Amino acid sequence: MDTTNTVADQPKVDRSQMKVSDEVAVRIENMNKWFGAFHVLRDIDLTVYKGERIVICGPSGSGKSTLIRCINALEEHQKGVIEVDGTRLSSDLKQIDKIRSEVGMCFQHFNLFPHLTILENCTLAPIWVRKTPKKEAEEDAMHFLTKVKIPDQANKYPGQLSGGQQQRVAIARSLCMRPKIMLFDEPTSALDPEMIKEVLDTMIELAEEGMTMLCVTHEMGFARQVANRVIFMDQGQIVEQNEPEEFFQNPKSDRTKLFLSQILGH
Amino acid sequence: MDTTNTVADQPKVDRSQMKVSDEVAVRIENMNKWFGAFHVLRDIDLTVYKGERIVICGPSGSGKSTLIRCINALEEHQKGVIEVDGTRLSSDLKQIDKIRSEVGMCFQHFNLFPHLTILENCTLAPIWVRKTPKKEAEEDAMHFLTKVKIPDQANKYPGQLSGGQQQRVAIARSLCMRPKIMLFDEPTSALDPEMIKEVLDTMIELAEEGMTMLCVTHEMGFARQVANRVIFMDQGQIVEQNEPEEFFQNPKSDRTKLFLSQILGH
Amino acid sequence: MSDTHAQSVAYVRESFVEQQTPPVSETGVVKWLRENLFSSIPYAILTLLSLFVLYQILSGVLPWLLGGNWTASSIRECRELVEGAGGCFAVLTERWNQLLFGFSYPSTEYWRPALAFLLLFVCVAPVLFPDLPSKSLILTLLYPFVAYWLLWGGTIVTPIVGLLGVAAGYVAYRATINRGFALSLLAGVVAAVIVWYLGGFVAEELSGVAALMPVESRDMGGFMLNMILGTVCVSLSLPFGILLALGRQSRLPIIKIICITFIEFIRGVPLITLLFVANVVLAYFLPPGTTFDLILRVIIMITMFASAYIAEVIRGGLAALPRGQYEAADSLGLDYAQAMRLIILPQALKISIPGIVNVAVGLFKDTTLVSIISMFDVVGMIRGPILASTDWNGVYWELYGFAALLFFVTCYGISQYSQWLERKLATDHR
Amino acid sequence: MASISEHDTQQDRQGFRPSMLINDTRYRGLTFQFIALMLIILAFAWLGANLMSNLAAAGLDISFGFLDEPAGYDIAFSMIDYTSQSSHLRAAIVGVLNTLLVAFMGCVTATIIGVTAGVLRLSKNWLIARLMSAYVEAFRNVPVLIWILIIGAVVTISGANPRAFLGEEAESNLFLGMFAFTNRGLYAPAVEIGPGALIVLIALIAGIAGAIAWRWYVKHTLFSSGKLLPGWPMWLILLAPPILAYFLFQGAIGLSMPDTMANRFNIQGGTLVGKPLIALWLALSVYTGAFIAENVRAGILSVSKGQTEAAAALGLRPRRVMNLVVLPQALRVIVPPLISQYLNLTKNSSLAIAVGYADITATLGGITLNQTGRAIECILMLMLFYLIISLAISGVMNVYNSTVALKER
Amino acid sequence: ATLDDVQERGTLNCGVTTGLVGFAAPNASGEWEGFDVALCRAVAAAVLGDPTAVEFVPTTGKTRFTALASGEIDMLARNTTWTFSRDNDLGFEFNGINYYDGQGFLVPRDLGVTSAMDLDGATVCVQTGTTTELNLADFFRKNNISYEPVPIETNAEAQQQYLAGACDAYTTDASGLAATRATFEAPGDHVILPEIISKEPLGPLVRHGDNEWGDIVRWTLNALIAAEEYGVTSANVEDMASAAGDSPEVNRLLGTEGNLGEMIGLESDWAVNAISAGGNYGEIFAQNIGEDTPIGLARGLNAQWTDGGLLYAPPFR
Ligand SMILES: Nc1ncnc2c1ncn2[C@@H]1O[C@H](COP(=O)(O)OP(=O)(O)OP(=O)(O)O)[C@@H](O)[C@H]1O
Ligand SMILES: Nc1ncnc2c1ncn2[C@@H]1O[C@H](COP(=O)(O)OP(=O)(O)OP(=O)(O)O)[C@@H](O)[C@H]1O
Ligand SMILES: [Mg+2]
Ligand SMILES: [Mg+2]
Repeated sequence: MDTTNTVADQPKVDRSQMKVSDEVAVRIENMNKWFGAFHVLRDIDLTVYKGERIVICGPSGSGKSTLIRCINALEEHQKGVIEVDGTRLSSDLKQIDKIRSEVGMCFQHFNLFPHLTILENCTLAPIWVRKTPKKEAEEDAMHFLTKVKIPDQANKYPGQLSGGQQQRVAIARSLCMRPKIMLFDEPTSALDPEMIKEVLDTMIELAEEGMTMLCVTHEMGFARQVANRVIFMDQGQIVEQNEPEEFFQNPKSDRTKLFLSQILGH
Repeated sequence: MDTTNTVADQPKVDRSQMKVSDEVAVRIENMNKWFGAFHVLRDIDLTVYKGERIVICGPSGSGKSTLIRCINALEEHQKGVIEVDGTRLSSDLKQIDKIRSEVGMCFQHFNLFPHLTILENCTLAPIWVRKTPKKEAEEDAMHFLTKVKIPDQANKYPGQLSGGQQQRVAIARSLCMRPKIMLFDEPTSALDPEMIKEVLDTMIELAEEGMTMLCVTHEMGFARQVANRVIFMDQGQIVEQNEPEEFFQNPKSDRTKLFLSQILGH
Repeated sequence: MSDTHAQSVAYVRESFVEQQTPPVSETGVVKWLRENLFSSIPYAILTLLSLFVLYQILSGVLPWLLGGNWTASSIRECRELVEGAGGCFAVLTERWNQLLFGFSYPSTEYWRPALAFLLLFVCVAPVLFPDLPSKSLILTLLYPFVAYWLLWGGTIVTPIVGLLGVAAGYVAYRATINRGFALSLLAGVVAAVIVWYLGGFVAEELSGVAALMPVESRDMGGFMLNMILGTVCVSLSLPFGILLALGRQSRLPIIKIICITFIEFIRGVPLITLLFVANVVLAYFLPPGTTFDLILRVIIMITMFASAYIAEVIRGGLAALPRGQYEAADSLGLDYAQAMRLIILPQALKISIPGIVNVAVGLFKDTTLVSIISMFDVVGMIRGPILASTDWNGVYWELYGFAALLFFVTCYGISQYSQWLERKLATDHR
Repeated sequence: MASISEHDTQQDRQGFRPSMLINDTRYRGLTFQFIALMLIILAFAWLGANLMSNLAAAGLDISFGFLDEPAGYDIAFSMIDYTSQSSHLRAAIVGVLNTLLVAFMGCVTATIIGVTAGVLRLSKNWLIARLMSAYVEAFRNVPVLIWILIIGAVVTISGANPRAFLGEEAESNLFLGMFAFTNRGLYAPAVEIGPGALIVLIALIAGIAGAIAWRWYVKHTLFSSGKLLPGWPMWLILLAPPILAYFLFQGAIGLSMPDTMANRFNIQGGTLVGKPLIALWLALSVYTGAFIAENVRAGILSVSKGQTEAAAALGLRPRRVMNLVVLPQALRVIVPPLISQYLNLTKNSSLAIAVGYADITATLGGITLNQTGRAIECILMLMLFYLIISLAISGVMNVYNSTVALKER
Repeated sequence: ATLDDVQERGTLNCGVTTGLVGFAAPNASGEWEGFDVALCRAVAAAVLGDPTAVEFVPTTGKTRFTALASGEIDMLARNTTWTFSRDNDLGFEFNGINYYDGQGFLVPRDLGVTSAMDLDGATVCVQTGTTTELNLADFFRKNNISYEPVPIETNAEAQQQYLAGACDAYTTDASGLAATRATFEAPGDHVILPEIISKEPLGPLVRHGDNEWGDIVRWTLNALIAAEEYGVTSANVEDMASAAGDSPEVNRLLGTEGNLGEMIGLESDWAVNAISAGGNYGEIFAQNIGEDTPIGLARGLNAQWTDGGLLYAPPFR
């Protein structure tokens, strides 16, 4: 479904503010992954620079989720190199821990912890992983909750919030760990149309602040407005990548064209 | 989200093909229904002519589902008259049977029988209710499955199909009973955006063939394109009804305006 | 547009219909009877049939119940008094204490188990009713120590030392938690053991302080024994059950195999064979000279038994958690122990409470099996000393009826609670 | 989280450091497993060593030689030849068979009782539903041992003394001249096979086959020509051949009636279904039936209302909805817990001795253990037996589960 | 050694039955009493000087041997028949016989049965886990008559079955039959058949391999028997022990002469304590199961050899 309208109604985002540096944030080289005998990711090469906002799209089952889950070591890759902020992903637990504390992740289904309040959700990892004193962690959490515009919900439980609010809490929760990179896996696709906007707004704001972002999404309006690169994946491979304008107006590959017609067309 | 675009991109549906006859298909007169002490449907008057495509909308809890379930005798009404194709609904089992075999119904959650294959789902009622020989019933079923574009899935089980496919099977299953009237209760609201279209297409096709349809839906694109009447319900009453163009452009009642602004506005 | 019916279109409601009361068609008793008892001929026949059965049962039981004798001192005297019609409930009054406390619990001390029993309700409430303030969980934590002191007697220093040990362990654990879970767990255990060890001497020194008359384990009996076995074994089996469940879910094949073997083995054999083991063969497997109490051995076996079942319940709870919870925990950088402790187990346990309660009820009922290995729980008391005595030899119904009633009241209460909880969890799963 | 990988090619070029035993996901698991294995081995070694030293101290050994020795005791009810001179092993086998018998009979009746009660509990008849709830709650909330004892006592007092049937001027007569329900069990005629028995048997089988064929034919005609034939001829086809055959070949199957004259204590001849068996069977059936009733109820309730509505909207009548839509789905939910109830019933049958039934726990784990003092051996064998049974039953359950599992994407 | 363990512990762990009136059963106030119990108390008195320093451990037929073998109990005084295999194969040591019993049958009087030979075809209730079952099988096999056994776990349930008519006869040791019949509403309606179908020498037993301890139990029992023979009773034992009397045998027994106590590692007044705990054998018998009790057993075989019975204590010298 086309959401260009949605974002078009907004004041234009100031792209010039979003700077991309020369430092590498994520480097993926010749990465391959199998599920059993099924080859999900094939020879992925991708370099993400600090401050980049990358949108990944592609048909269902093309391996988008798997790719970003590999970056976070939620899935193990079997071949090739993944380097996050200079740390090479290996089976060493310390390194995995290091990478995870630098990479924030938001899921399609929010995955908030339903037995903890919003505030506890946000302070949990800082307290237990970063060993931040509770007080500090709570102040921090309130800061980010204010940023995603729900400071007043801090003492509620996730189940008492709407989907959009939950997703924003999930973003705030990740931010509390002060990640250098944020990964989003279809953050809006489980949301009712009314709520998509509030989440996208939050993400746009984040982008404006210069956060490095990798985002799997089909919100093409968001891609046009925020992304500095759009990556199209199919059958486990990166088929095409380009700046959004180019990508949408002049898709090179046939598969991309087909996909864009499906997703924008109906 | 606004779905006008969605349908606008399509080749226009040929409305002239869809004829409405003068014969009455459903007549509801002064119908009232209570759940315990709760007055769900209040003084409903509605006449549906053969070939009409009626879309019912309204806020949640306004009694839309209850209304169309009453037509199918899935709920009992306590006051007033419901007549389907000349048969008056009473507690007589024979009449209920007669009405049910003339009225097809599609539910929000498809309600396919998970222990039967697609084909068996479609042939079950023809064999056991209509006493159609199995062979014939299967040919028939394949005909309708082809019509909803999934003949190749006939021997799979519902659990193996996507939501959109399942809803199309549900439509085919109803069609196998050769109903004169089809009722739809939010047929697309449990579906992912990509799948909504395939179901709507099927319904449009059905409308083009002259099927009398009552459809509870919030797909306003579908309403504009296909319906010849839109009914707005609130608090158990029919508040407004009109042709779609008029209904959307000049809603009369305040409640309708409010509702439309909510549903189209964001 | 040509395809619409002008007359039916463009309708706007001006006046709104208010809520009306439903038609007063057929309400009252007659309607109820017709709908619920005589809705069809087969149902009518069934109704009459069950009325007849009900009458038969009541006409047999009521005179027996109402015409019973509560005061006689022996079966002969009772039989003379009731003249064949009523029951000899006198056995209950006369052996009341034995049925509840066994025959060797000192009779002057009956108030102790009674008090412990009452306290049980107070102290379990914070666990059972999620709405109570979580501070009240402290009561629950204190309860084992208080109950131990009340039931077994001896100086109060012993349970206090036990409590101090736990507290010390906890403090040590909290203090070192930043060094990793395994290490801090070890620190906690070491601290607790040190306190217990030192406290042992203190307790010996102060054995007279606030001392209650000490009672041996083997003097526990009657319904009290069922209660003790039930509560002790269920509480002990919870931590083991959790470990087993986690082990069974583990990706490490050897640990998984060990846990599966244990669980399936225990679940595959009847409890009675495990009790035989406790009673008959366990002694062979312990170092020569260790003679520990039968009750302790039985507690070990029943705990093993219950842990296997509880592990299965908790495994269900773990499986019911969406994978996303594990992943979210991982992606926040929590390690395995943290993820389990902070995220997974709190939720899984909450889901599992109804299942755990069911296991607990089943286990509590199964504690009657100890009567077969010559322990005098309430059934053992009946089958042994009471029925064997010259006075009450031959009073079956009254005694078994009483035992059945005791269990029914307890278990029905618990299972109603668990259903209530299930409904509550179903509605407010936040 | 990552685990040991097979495809790994380049992740680990640097050498092995001991800290990797804990920090590296590839070795960490191995380390833990090794520790666990060691602990288990140590524990078993410790237990084994204790056992050895204890046995040595008591001058005992572990040997199964006693199984060959004559058991020396009689067993009232045995399905194979058994005398007090048979070996302990044979006594154990008698016990095994008795356990299996009562478990099998119990499962059958418990299912019947449970399904009936479970369905009735959902019925619209208020009284019936309440009665069934009362039954279920009463049995579920009282220990099975107490029920076995109570029902054993009920059976004992509700039957007449067989002496009442004995002699020339007996106080009571056999029911139909064949049956007597006494406090020692049910006396019934025994079947004696005569010359034409085979034919009757064949007729019986033919009847059953015919009935099945009729059902198939009904379905077939419906499917092929859309005509629905009535169901009652099935019973005719089922019953007519064996009854006809029985009367045509007089004496093919004889009944040996219980004899009330032979003896001053008991009715002789015929078959006796002993009181212990009846009591245990009854107790286990009603007890387990209560649990099954709950499973059945839950199973039926688990089929969503949407399914019934969809079926009704297609015009199916309530009975068809039940048979074609609800039951097939409910069964998937009902059967797994049903099978574990069967398992429970089998395990609960180990309380047989409470009513004097000679099951495996009573023979091998009871009398044999007592007489020989071979506690370790006996209890080991006993556990092994139950373990095999339960593994077999859960094997069946797994097969069932995988065959009926709904196909998912 | 067991003796040291017992002395250190301060109590004697004595295995008894779970409840057989007259032999060992807790009374209404929860104290154990009975014929076997008295023996335990005597041993406790002899060893510890205190007849109440006994922990009674109820055992079933199944558990009694393990309890003893594993050291849970120090001695078993639970009408256990002394047999060859128990003595040798199971590794126990029987320390004498405190009751000469034999298995009998109890039948309702109105059945008109006068001899066990008449029981052809009868249903017989039998308590499982004892030698009774074996004897029963042997008896019917030997006489080539048939019967239906009904195995029953506890005496109380056997009694219930028997009274309800579920079996025609109840068989157990004759002493047990008498004890059981005594609790009936109408004991006169039941007869114990004259046949005694087995020898049932019942006695206390201990583990193999600790002969000192075995000797203590053995000689405590002998002391009780000898005391009756010599006329030492609980009433006069204090007197007689205060100074040496004219009977050297009694003097040695009561420790006023010689050092028998020392020889088995006890105080010299061990026998005095044992006897004053519950009296001599005759007193214990009379008090618990004798003819004046509800059990009403005659001395029969259990009379002193001087009275034509089998009790014959070896000399104390
Ligand atoms: N744990 C798993 N085990 C086996 N196969 C898996 C697993 N997870 C995903 N797959 C398969 O890997 C492929 C890629 O999955 P992935 O979830 O990355 O796709 P996607 O591009 O995110 O699709 P979607 O848009 O539907 O989320 C799919 O074919 C999927 O079936
Ligand atoms: N079986 C029932 N018993 C009692 N109340 C019911 C029942 N079914 C529906 N209701 C109530 O009747 C009202 C109308 O319900 P209905 O399902 O017809 O609304 P709806 O317009 O279809 O809403 P939605 O858009 O949410 O489907 C609601 O308030 C609902 O709570
Ligand atoms: Mg995905
Ligand atoms: Mg609805």
